[in-house]
Amino acid sequence: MTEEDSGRSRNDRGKRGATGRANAEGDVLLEVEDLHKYYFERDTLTDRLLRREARSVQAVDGVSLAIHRGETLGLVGESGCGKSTTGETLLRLREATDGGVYFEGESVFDLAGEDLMAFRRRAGIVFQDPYSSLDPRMTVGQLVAEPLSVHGEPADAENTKEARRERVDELLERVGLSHSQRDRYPHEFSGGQRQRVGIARALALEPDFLVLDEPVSALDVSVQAQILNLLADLQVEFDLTYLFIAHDLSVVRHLCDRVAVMYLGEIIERGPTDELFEEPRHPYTQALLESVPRARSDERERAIDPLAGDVPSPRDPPSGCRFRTRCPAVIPPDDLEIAQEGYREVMDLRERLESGDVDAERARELLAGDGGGAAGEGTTGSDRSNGSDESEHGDRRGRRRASAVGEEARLREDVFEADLAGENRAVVAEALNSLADGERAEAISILRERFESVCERTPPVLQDGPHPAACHLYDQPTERRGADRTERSAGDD
Amino acid sequence: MLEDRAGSEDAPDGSGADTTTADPILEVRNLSTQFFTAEGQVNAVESVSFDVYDGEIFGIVGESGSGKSVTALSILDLVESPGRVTAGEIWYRNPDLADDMRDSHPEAVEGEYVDTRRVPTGVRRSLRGPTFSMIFQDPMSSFNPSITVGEQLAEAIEVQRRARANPRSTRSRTQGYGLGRFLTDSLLPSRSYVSAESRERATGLLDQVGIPDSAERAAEYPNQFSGGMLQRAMVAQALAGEPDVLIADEPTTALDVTIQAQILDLLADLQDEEDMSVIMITHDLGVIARMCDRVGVMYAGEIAERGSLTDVFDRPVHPYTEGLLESIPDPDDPAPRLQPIEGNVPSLIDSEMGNRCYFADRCPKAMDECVAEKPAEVDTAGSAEHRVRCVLAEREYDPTRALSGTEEDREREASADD
Amino acid sequence: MALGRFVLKRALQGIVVVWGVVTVVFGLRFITPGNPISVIAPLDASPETRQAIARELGLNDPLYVQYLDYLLGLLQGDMGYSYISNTQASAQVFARLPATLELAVVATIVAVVISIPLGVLSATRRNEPADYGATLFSLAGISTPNFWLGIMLVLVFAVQLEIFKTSGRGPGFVSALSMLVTQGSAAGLLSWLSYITLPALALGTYFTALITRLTRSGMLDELGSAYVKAVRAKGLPETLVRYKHALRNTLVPVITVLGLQLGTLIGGAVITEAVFDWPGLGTLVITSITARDWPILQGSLVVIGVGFVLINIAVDTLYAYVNPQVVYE
Amino acid sequence: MISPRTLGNLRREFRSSALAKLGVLIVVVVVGVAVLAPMFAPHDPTTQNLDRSQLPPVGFSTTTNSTSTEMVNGSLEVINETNEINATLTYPLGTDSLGRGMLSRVIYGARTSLLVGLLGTILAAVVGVSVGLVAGYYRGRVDDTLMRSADVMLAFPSLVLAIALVGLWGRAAWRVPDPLVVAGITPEMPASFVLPGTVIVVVGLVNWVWFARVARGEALSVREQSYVKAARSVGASNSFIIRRHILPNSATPILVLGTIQVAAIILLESALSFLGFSGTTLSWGFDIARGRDYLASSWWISTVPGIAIVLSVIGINLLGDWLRDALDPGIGGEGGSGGA
Repeated sequence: MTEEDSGRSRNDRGKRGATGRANAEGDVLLEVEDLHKYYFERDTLTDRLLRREARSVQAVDGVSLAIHRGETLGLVGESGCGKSTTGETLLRLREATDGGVYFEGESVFDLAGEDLMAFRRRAGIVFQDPYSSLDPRMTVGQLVAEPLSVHGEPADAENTKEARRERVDELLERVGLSHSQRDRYPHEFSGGQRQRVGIARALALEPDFLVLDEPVSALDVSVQAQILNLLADLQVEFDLTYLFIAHDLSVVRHLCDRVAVMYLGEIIERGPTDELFEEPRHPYTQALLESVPRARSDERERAIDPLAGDVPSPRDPPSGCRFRTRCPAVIPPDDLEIAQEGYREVMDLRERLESGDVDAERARELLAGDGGGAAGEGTTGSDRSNGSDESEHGDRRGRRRASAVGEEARLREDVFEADLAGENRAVVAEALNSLADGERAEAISILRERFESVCERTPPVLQDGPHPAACHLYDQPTERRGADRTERSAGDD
Repeated sequence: MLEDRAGSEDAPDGSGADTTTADPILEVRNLSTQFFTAEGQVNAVESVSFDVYDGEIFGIVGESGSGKSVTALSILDLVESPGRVTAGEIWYRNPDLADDMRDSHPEAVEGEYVDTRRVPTGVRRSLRGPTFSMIFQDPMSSFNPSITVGEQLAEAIEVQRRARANPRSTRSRTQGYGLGRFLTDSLLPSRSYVSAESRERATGLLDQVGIPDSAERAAEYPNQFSGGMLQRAMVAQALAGEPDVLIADEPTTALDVTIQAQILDLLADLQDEEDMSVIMITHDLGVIARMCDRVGVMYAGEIAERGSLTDVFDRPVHPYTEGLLESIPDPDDPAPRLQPIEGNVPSLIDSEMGNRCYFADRCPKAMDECVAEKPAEVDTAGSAEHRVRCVLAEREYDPTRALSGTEEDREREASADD
Repeated sequence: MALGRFVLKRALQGIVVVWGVVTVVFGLRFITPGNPISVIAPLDASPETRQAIARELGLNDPLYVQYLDYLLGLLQGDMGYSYISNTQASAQVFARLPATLELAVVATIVAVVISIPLGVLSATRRNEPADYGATLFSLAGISTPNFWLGIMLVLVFAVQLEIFKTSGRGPGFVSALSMLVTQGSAAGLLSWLSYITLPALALGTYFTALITRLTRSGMLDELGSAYVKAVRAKGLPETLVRYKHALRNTLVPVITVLGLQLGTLIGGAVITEAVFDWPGLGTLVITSITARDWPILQGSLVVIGVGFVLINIAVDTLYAYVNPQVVYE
Repeated sequence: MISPRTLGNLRREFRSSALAKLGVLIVVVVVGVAVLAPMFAPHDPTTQNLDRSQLPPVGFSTTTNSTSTEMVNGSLEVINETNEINATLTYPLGTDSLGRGMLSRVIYGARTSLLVGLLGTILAAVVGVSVGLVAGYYRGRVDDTLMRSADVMLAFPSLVLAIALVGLWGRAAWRVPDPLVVAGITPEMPASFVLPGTVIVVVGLVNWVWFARVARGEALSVREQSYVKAARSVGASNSFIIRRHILPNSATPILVLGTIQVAAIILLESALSFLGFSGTTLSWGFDIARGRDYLASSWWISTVPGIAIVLSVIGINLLGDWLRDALDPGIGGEGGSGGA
């Protein structure tokens, strides 16, 4: 993978004046605007010679956030959703592909020289892995002193070395270590203690803002609680603003003021913590919350309906709503009579068909032998009773069946778990029949014509307001759909 | 049922006072596993005993270094150098095997039970698959990256098929597979250890664990699978020998929470369908609560507390169990502050362990007697199975007897044990 | 499909490397003191004669013209004419190639056949006498200069025991084989063996030792990996664990290193040829350097470089065929 | 830069491994002998003494057939004389065809081998590590270019390239005064020592690729470590990061490779001097080549220096194995590129 920054538009960046959005709300410390981070694969010389298109991985795709002074904003999502990339990109540890980040109104991506160093001083990061985040060849004292030596601090002291050591000792004591441990190496510490060292290092330059990138994920629960308490104490003591990145919802609820939920590179819901946890709006957030097993003896009585399937690849994210391939509440067309379970299964089948997992051979397996015409008549019959605009629709379909297939195809009984009958079933059978005949494109379009959901046509956007969810179940603006997907921080709270 | 058998030689003949109607399928007694490292002898598992009943899910919960995974590996005899199972018995109920072994190895047989530690190595290994099988934490590293998933599953089926065809001989499972076979197999795909029948069954198993288009997926390599799908495949592989006891070692730790829910569902369903016993090993109390009937809490190589789910979760006696439960943030309840257990997990180096309660250094309720002698495992006021290795089971915490100089001790401990 | 792409990609990379090789070979003459004219011209040649030679060789042309001429010539199989014998350089080089190939191939086969089983044995019998023996052998093998080993072999088997031939190539494998087929006589083959045994041993020992070491450490790594634990947990017998699972993955690094070490094999062949007067490319390279016979030297180097690239592509392809997973890296 | 844990690992592995001890012992002896060559060598290794030529090593005896043609009674007659020659303690390892003591030559040869091995390795390491770290750290086009040129280098067998370069560039050598002789400790020994300059440069140049590959691989993995990101997050510059984090954390495998490379370069040097492409005659390979002509009569002339090579290289390889096992840098045996 190579990082790519040529596609970036820098035109509208620059210092934001009092009229800028960021300052409309006085206490916004850091604002992320429409951040994109793509990775490009297959970009070597030989790939170009072979004329292979560079393939992009859309790690972060249009994320907007505003982080207010003194708050903790949680950024949750499962692995690969782009939450850590967001954290690192907004600190300019990775080159963004597009979008902007504004720290107190100043465009971070345009900083250079002294200004950049000043930003580095004020914004820091704590990493997840307490093993790889500390250089094994440096003592704890050297590690904590590193930011000081990079910035030549403390500059005004008579004896820099001495002053630096005092500062290191002070930091170590503050995070709960002893200054006598200064000359030890990281491997002599336990995971929790290492994480304390990482925190001390992040505090060395007295920052205002810290990205906490899964700081407790690698720790045992008993130690995790120690670190969470420490972070909470430090926030109060040093007046810190946190961006807390996590996959563990329990921890997020415990520490954060507001939460943003990410899925496949996008923020799909955002809101105040309690509200989001008590009334999650996006089906993904709901499923995520539901999936966390509770450590209570009555946990087994709690009904869970786990999300099916896997997160799709960010190389080729689904059209429209990215969650639609797993969504238990995917929206059928207005004119289609179908139960949710059946619709979900049809959509899954379509997905597999379009990705090629279901091929002609597989389609033949799914079709029951030689069905004969009786079944066809049966289904068309029942179709009459529930089809809403069957007159034209059904007839056209009937004609096509007669001409292209000749013989009525029937689905095997166990293709669908849910009850799927009538015209819906017949259309699926027809599509599979086309596929069995080698007409892939035909099969895809037959299904799309009948079952295409708004969720696959149009990407939902986050509405304004304190608790928006990017989902077609909630009022989506009809005008600015897809045009301007940046959030308005003014209406944020 | 669970008397303290430490020091007692009584055989697991099922005559003990039972609270359950059935005999356990597995009785682990005083199991100890040690690692002989350059730093010294590490007591990873120290005298652990527990029973697993037919059709139940027994949970073992503990933090890293508590010895829970080593316990699992010890049961399957998969501990590798520098580690070794140094003591203990693993009684497995199997009348047929008991009959087979009774003459040749009378010391390893007791009624319907066989001590798998005392049977010959070949017999013990032949139990892997049909008796015990295991699901590992990280599916990506637990599959051979250069062999298709279907082939690896089919192998697991094939080895059991051959064993059934010729149960007396361990040789038949191999059928002279060697370097020559490897070369011909690599170059000529048609000649293979695995039969077409086993391949077909492998596809069926993939179907059973909910992998769509299983025939196509069977021909793919592990790196073409997602983590969740691969963990499903591993579950399928573990089912290949239709085991009596499935050991799931952190089966969902490497997975995302929505995928974890799928896998836990799958495991629960399969356990129900196949009527297996499951030993569920995890650090996640939520997973335990979701899955298990009974649970043992491990700390520093010992089972600190055990009992039914309600015993342990609602009436914990051991301060470690209490602390663990209080350290977890609850997604349904924004508690303002967590109550962590102070300090760090102790090292398990033999020379530093001493005859005392291993938790005393971190224990908020440690008293003088805690460091005087190692507390025995005793009954509690809870259900009959609720047992705990703590002095507090028999007396109230008495602040006047609090461990003297605890604060300084802890500080010293904290800087010394790293 | 994927395999074809993979091969195509490797071939394209190979072409880039070959171009680099040719460029370096061409450039070599310009970073070397001395003038080719003095090699060709008699010591007492007149300035006019020297001029004529320079013109004939194109030495007065600008550098890029010489470079393009050389490239174009190579593409047509023209490596120029030997400064010494004034015969076609390509003819000389290709006449020597089969001998070197024969030596290298025999040594490789011997090395692979011995070393992989030995490495596996060593790893699976860890800390047993067999392991110690194999370890000591491989340690000595990678530490012994092959020319010296060759001399020692000559000393023992030719000077003292008088079993094998110590100099020259004899009939060569192809003619020995055709003799066996057409005349039904094994004499040719025996004669071939008497010539090739010692050079092949001298050249192959280092590789035998090297692959033994790699196989041993690779096997130990694989046997300690997580998937092997899982394979054991499902009840697979140990032979399958070893050969079907561990060895297959052990061969990944072994093959990678072998590809990289191919240069050492060719280098070793050069010096082995010198010891046994084997009429191959190696002796040709050495004589052409001493004589400053540029076309021969350049031609030999180009052939060696191209051979290295080709064999590497072949090895990769074979490997991708046996283990298709690498195609999807 | 060497943490206590590293030292602990080295000590532990050393204690538990007999081979490691053997390796260290051999290397210490070889280095000691090489450094103090004038003190250990019983004779000047360059002084010829035809009266004492082809003496066998202690414990062996040999017969020589001296064939001479003499005019006897007006006709040419071939006279065959068979002489038994016995070893003498003055020349414990025998003498060569010119009557020079093999022991002294082997001792001085160790100097050449070690110096070429060390200096060549250092040169190769400096070039290779710089290239590799830059390529691995910056990646992208820089990496592509550098690594493609490394591939080109690999396509030339190092021995062939080395022969070509030494053969074409000439065999320049430096005369370095021997400090022990200058100080008057061993005045009877040669006053200066010949350092084969071209050879050192060439073996360094043909072997840098191995260092580049390893250093690049390390840089690629180290640059992804969080501590590098942490350094970047406080504003550390690229050169700071390469110096403070990438280089120290790549050091272990480079050190192990360096050890193996010393062995490989010693083998390469011996091959070069065997073929006559060297700047000095005090070299093991050179003596082996000389001994070939006397193989039938004086086997030891080739044998003795060969054993010296094998022993020293075994010692260095054992040292490398010890470092690798103790430090576990995760590289296989790909670093060896012994030309011989």
